[in-house]
Amino acid sequence: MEILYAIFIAPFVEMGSYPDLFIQALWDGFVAGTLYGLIALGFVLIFKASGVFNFSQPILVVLAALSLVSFYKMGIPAWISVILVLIMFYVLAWLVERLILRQLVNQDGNILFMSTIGLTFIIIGAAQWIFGGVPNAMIVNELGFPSGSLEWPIFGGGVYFEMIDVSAAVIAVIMIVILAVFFSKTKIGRGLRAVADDHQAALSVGISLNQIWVIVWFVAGIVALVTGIFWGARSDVSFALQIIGFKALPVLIIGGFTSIQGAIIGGLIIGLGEKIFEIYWGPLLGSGVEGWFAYVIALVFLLYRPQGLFGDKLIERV
Amino acid sequence: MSEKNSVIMEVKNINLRFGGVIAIQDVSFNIFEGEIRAIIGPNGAGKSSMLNVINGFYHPQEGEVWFNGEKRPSMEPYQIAKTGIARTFQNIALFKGMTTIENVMTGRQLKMNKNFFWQMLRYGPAIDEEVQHRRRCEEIIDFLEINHIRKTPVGSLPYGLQKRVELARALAMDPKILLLDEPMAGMNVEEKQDMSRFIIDVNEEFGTTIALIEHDMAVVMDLADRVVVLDYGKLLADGTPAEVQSNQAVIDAYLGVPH
Amino acid sequence: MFYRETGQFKSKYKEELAAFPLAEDKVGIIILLVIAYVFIPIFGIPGLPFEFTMGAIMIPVFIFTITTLGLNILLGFAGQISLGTGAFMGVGAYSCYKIMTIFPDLNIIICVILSGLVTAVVGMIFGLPSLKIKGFYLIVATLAAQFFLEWAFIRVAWLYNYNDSGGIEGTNKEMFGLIVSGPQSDALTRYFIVLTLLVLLTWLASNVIRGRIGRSWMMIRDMDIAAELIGVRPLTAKLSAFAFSSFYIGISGALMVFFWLGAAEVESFDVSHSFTYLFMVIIGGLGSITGSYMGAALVWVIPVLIKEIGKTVFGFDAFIMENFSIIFLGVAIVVILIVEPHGLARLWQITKQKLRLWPFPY
Amino acid sequence: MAENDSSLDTFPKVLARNVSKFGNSPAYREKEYGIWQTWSWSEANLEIMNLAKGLIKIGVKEGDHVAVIGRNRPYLYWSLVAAQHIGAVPVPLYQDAVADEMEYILTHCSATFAIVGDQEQVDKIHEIQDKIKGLKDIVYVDPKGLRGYEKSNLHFFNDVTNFGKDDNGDLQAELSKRMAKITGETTSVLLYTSGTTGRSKGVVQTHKAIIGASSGANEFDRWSPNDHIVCYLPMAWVGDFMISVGQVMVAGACLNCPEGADTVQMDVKEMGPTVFFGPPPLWERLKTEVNIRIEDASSFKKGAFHYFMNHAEKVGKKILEKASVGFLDRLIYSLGEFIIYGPLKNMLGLTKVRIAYTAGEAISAELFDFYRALGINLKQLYGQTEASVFLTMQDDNDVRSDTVGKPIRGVELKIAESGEVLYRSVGAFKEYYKNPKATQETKDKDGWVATGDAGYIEESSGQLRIIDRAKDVGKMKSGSMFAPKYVENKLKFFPNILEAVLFGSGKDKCVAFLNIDLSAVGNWAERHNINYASYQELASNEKVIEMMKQHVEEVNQDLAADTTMSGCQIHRFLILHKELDPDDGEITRTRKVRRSFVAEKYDELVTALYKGDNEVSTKTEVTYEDGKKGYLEATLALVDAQTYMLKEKSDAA
Repeated sequence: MEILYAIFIAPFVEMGSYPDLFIQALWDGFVAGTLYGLIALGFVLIFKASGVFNFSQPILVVLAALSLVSFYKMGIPAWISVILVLIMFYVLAWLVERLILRQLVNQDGNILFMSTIGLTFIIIGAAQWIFGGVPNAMIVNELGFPSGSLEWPIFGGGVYFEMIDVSAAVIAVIMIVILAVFFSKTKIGRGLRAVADDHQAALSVGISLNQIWVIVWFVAGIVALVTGIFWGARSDVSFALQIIGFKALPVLIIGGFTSIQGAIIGGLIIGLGEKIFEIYWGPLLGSGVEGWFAYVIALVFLLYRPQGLFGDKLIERV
Repeated sequence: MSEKNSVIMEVKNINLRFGGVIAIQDVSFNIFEGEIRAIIGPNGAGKSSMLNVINGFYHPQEGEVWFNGEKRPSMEPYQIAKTGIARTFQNIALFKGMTTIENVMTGRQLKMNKNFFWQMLRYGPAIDEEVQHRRRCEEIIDFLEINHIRKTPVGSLPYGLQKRVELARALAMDPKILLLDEPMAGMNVEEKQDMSRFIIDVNEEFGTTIALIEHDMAVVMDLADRVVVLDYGKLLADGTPAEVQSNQAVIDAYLGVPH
Repeated sequence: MFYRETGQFKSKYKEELAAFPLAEDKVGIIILLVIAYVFIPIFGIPGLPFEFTMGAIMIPVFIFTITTLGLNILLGFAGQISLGTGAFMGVGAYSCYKIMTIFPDLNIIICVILSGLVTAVVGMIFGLPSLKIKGFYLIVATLAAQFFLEWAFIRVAWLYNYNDSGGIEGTNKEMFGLIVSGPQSDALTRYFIVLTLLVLLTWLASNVIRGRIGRSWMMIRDMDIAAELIGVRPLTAKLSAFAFSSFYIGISGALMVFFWLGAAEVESFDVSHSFTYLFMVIIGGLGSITGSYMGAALVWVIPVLIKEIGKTVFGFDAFIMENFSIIFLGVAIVVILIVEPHGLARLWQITKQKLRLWPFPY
Repeated sequence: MAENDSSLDTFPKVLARNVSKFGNSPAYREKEYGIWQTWSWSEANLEIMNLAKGLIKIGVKEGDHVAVIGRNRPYLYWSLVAAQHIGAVPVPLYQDAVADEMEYILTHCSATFAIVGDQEQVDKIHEIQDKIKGLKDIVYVDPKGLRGYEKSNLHFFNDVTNFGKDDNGDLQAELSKRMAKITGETTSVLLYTSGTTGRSKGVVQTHKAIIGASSGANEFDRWSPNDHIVCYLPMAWVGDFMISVGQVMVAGACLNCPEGADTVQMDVKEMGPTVFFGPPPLWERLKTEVNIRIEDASSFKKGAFHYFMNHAEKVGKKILEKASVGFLDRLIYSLGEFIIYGPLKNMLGLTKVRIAYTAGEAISAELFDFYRALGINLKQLYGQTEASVFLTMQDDNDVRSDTVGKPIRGVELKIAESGEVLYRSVGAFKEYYKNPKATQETKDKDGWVATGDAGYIEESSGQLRIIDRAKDVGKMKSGSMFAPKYVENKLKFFPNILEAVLFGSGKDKCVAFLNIDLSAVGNWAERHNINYASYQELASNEKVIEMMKQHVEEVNQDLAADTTMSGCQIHRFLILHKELDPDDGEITRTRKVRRSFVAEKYDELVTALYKGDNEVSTKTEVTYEDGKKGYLEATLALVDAQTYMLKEKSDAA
């Protein structure tokens, strides 16, 4: 009896009685969601353009954050470091295309996927070797992001908005807009879209497949950098970060592998969902549930809509 | 050859839709025991869909399937396979990772039932079962003259032979009805002759009832006992090859379709 | 070159269906067994300290081979991808731990087998989504399992008997008056037990795979629709694959803790391990038992040797060598995928074929 | 050894002996349904007895001729033996014989029953049924495709044996009665010669003859019950009958039947026979195959292959013949055995071969030595249908390619002043069926049989040496000896030349027709990227003609070396526009050239060659596989070849 109450009544009572906390939860979930969305975005970009499920996206995030901090520590000005990181990512994209993708061209998806797992290991090993494994703090202020937080007094209590989170949200939105424009308006963008459905089309746009791959991997790198900065700001910059990369998978399941807006919406669903669950239902199970709750959401989703939110139903033929 | 007038399978007023698309519209016909029944029609006429309905891969929105004189309840494909319906596929659906003999053996799965325990020891009942069914498969392989490729991985076989292996796999199920989805698609004249010969042999030697889809009119005409003609999901004609050939609607339909 | 197949004719299907129809292969296997049971126990591996050979190479390789066999059954033979291997080993380990605490006098081997069965059940439960979810999407389901179980290993204190370490550890267990497990146990004893289990499980696996059930798995793998139309019931086929696979993985998990590490915490079962096992399967070769052996050996031994050599010969510190071996793994997988996506097993296959046709090229 | 037991003079007795002595050891195997189905001697005996009874039941009388047609299968071998048991005479026919050949033999021996393999043979007989009066019923082994047939005079093999199974005793009684009557003198088989000249003759052989010859041969090469052989040569050919029925039964060995025509090589490899019989063309083919496949091998393998093959040519034969060989050479050879010879023999399926025979035609020394160097004990033997094959054989340590060995037990040889080889032996035939004239011509009252071959016995070795067909050996205008076969063989030793026909008897020069070997020359053409659409096109290619010219001139050179033969040098030749073909009656099914027939058919070509024209156009009738006839037109180049005087040769050498 109590258990039923604890599950079905108590949480909502609590929401009602402390609305400020509830709004706080929503906000936190929202921010987390946007960042999940950003990581998922990285996957989507590459998947759209090369049909590769790039497992190494999370580690790219870590790499971005870690290298950025380390460059800065070497005494390089923050913004120069950012540029250095971008250059590094361009080189990386180029290497990946040369050494891996080009070798595996027209192999089936699983093999390409496996190869990116391999890539992940290579990056982990190399990054730890070069930058060391110790956690660092992200250089938020140095990059000129506002710190501190605004308080919004409401319902007797108050809701806190960390400035960095706000800017994260803002930047995220900006990025998405840019990418959306980039994909629909620019020549390259259209090229990228074309690749997904048909390589010939891509060539007709006048860009070689290889170039396109380099570009998307580079763009994915940029996204990774942004994500890295803000995650780094919320938690420490360390390899633990990659674990949040796994969250992108459920996001993709919900949003679909090829849809940008899907990625964001999926991100929000997961972010909000697990935050709310963690706060209001978590205690029943003993906390730490957000480690797997995202997957449960995705699983439930899959069982009812195996093709994801934005995919369309497939008819099996023989 | 068995007397060809007892109905073994009958479909009544089948309607099949995918979302808005109408694949089959109110089609009814029957299949006699031991006959060779051809389903013909231009591309997209709903021929394959019809087979998929018969072996339960598609569930029609309306209509009944009668088998062995009783109405068939809605079943899963694997259950329908148990009732004795085997088929081959338009674009070959062999198990690429296996050799010819292994593929044919898969046809016997339903008839094997020794439990996990014996399977693990691969001893006693399990191995006896394996041997006994292996023998049957070898007979079929011999019958279809694919002995020389017994141990060859099917992936590396030429198209014509793959089709034959697929037929062997279906035969291994000792089916009551054998559905052949374009058994001669993409074959040269010689291969077609061989295949037709095998189809007739199968029908005669094992008395298997056969329903087949085929484009090549000539082939259908000397193979089939009776022919159903579909066009845009509707039944256009049904009768002996001669009747069908002389049917105006059919002639129009075929002239209407570029070949 | 070594093959003289002329005159090795078969007059019974049983002979033809034997595990090793060729006399040369039989001989080869016997030689390997002799090496494993006689030579290594006596001489170890030349140039390596005996304790190291046993503790750091042979025993873990055998255990991981069992893991790889398990994963290969699921991924290579039934075509169902899984990233939950690490956690499932955990299930094996923790359940073995519980069984031993509940029945202190139960023979440890029995405990191990039982824990395998427990894992099989858990595996089946987490395999259920595979009926609806196909191919790549299945990763999600298995990752869900991975993370949920990891969480459970921490949160459910009952699993580790509420001890403050939060981990599990083996105590001395006797068999026929011989300490076979726990701190006092002798490496050689554990070696023989693990080896024997491995041989046994390999034999069982190869039997199942060649039989009706194995075939139904491969049918699902190669063409699930056709399989169903031929009468394979996806439910039974897929779940049996999950169960059988998890059985192996569970056993390997239990062995890992109680015949090798001696103690373990949740870290020993986290997702990164799942990947390592995935690598073992891929590098070894999907759908090949021989491959499982080669994959496990390569993926485990090379890094160990790299570290060892780096430490002793070049005097690098462990951290560097650690990373170096991680990089090596990554490179290995990429190279294998590029050179031979079907893994070492296929390479071995090709060589064998060449030997059979020697001196002809075809 | 059982062979010496002279009381074993009929096949019923031999079979009974095998059942009692080797009852449980394998007698017959057939690759069917993926495995080697096996029958022990007792099981086989049961099958044979039931079949025999069944045959009685369907009305086979004593003395009836029972035609047996089909590919090598145990059931058909049993049919032969069963027929013998009931006092009938089995008549094996070539399964690929076209209808009218079949018609000739069936009518000539007035066969009353036919036991056939499958639908194909049944159809063939139905096609000619109304022409052959005597034939009553047909028994078929494989029912496939025959379901729809009208069955009144068709019997399914199994049904026939079942008659035997559910016999209530009368059949058994009848069978025993008939078996009792069989003696060594009873006819055991009627074999039709491939008929190098004109229509083929029916050779009547008694039980005693076949068994005598077989046991002689078995004794010579120490056959044992552990020997097993694979039968793949046509059942109608005397050689197969002697080995697969005679020698196998007498020795109590095991007979293995391949799965089908296209799997023979695979099946031989699986079975690994201990005794293997192959006509020269087969040995030629195997060797060519080896060379072709090695060509595509990696350079390392190629290197190893050539190194060790050279070594084998040095010492291989010596080692095989237990001659003394240096230790190092032995060492290298045994290394080669592991790396090359062993695997090679394994790939050819000859690993377990104890003795390999070649016969029927001459074989080139080079080819012969290739196999012996590998350690395969390849030997010559000489014989003919009329002698139940075995006349002379070679001792293991005295094997040569140009001789055919010493007479075996029960054989006397003598050379007629005409140079023709005569013999008297246990295996000698009784008579030509329905052809007393021919019988008298070949066999005189003291039992001396003329082989029709010219030859002499070498003093040095005591081995027989065959020059040519006696009747072909003629004189040229110059009076020097004309031995076409001898020359033709020299030509055919070149892998590129499939067939050759030499003309010149009574003329002042010799001219020749050649057939190129499509596979060998075809390969050569590919390597020199010459493309061709047909045999005819390839045959008329200048490069090919040039190549042939060289071959011919080489032959001329060593002919010039031999005083007696130097007259036979080839002055002019042409490459025929079609392959000589049994279906056109130009060669026999055993690929012996029908010289006179060819001479008539291509008369215009021969005259053209002698006229000295540079080319000639011709139109030839050809028979296609399906029996249809058609015409082939072509313009052939007539080529002059260099010939040599004795002295020229010496400085050429």
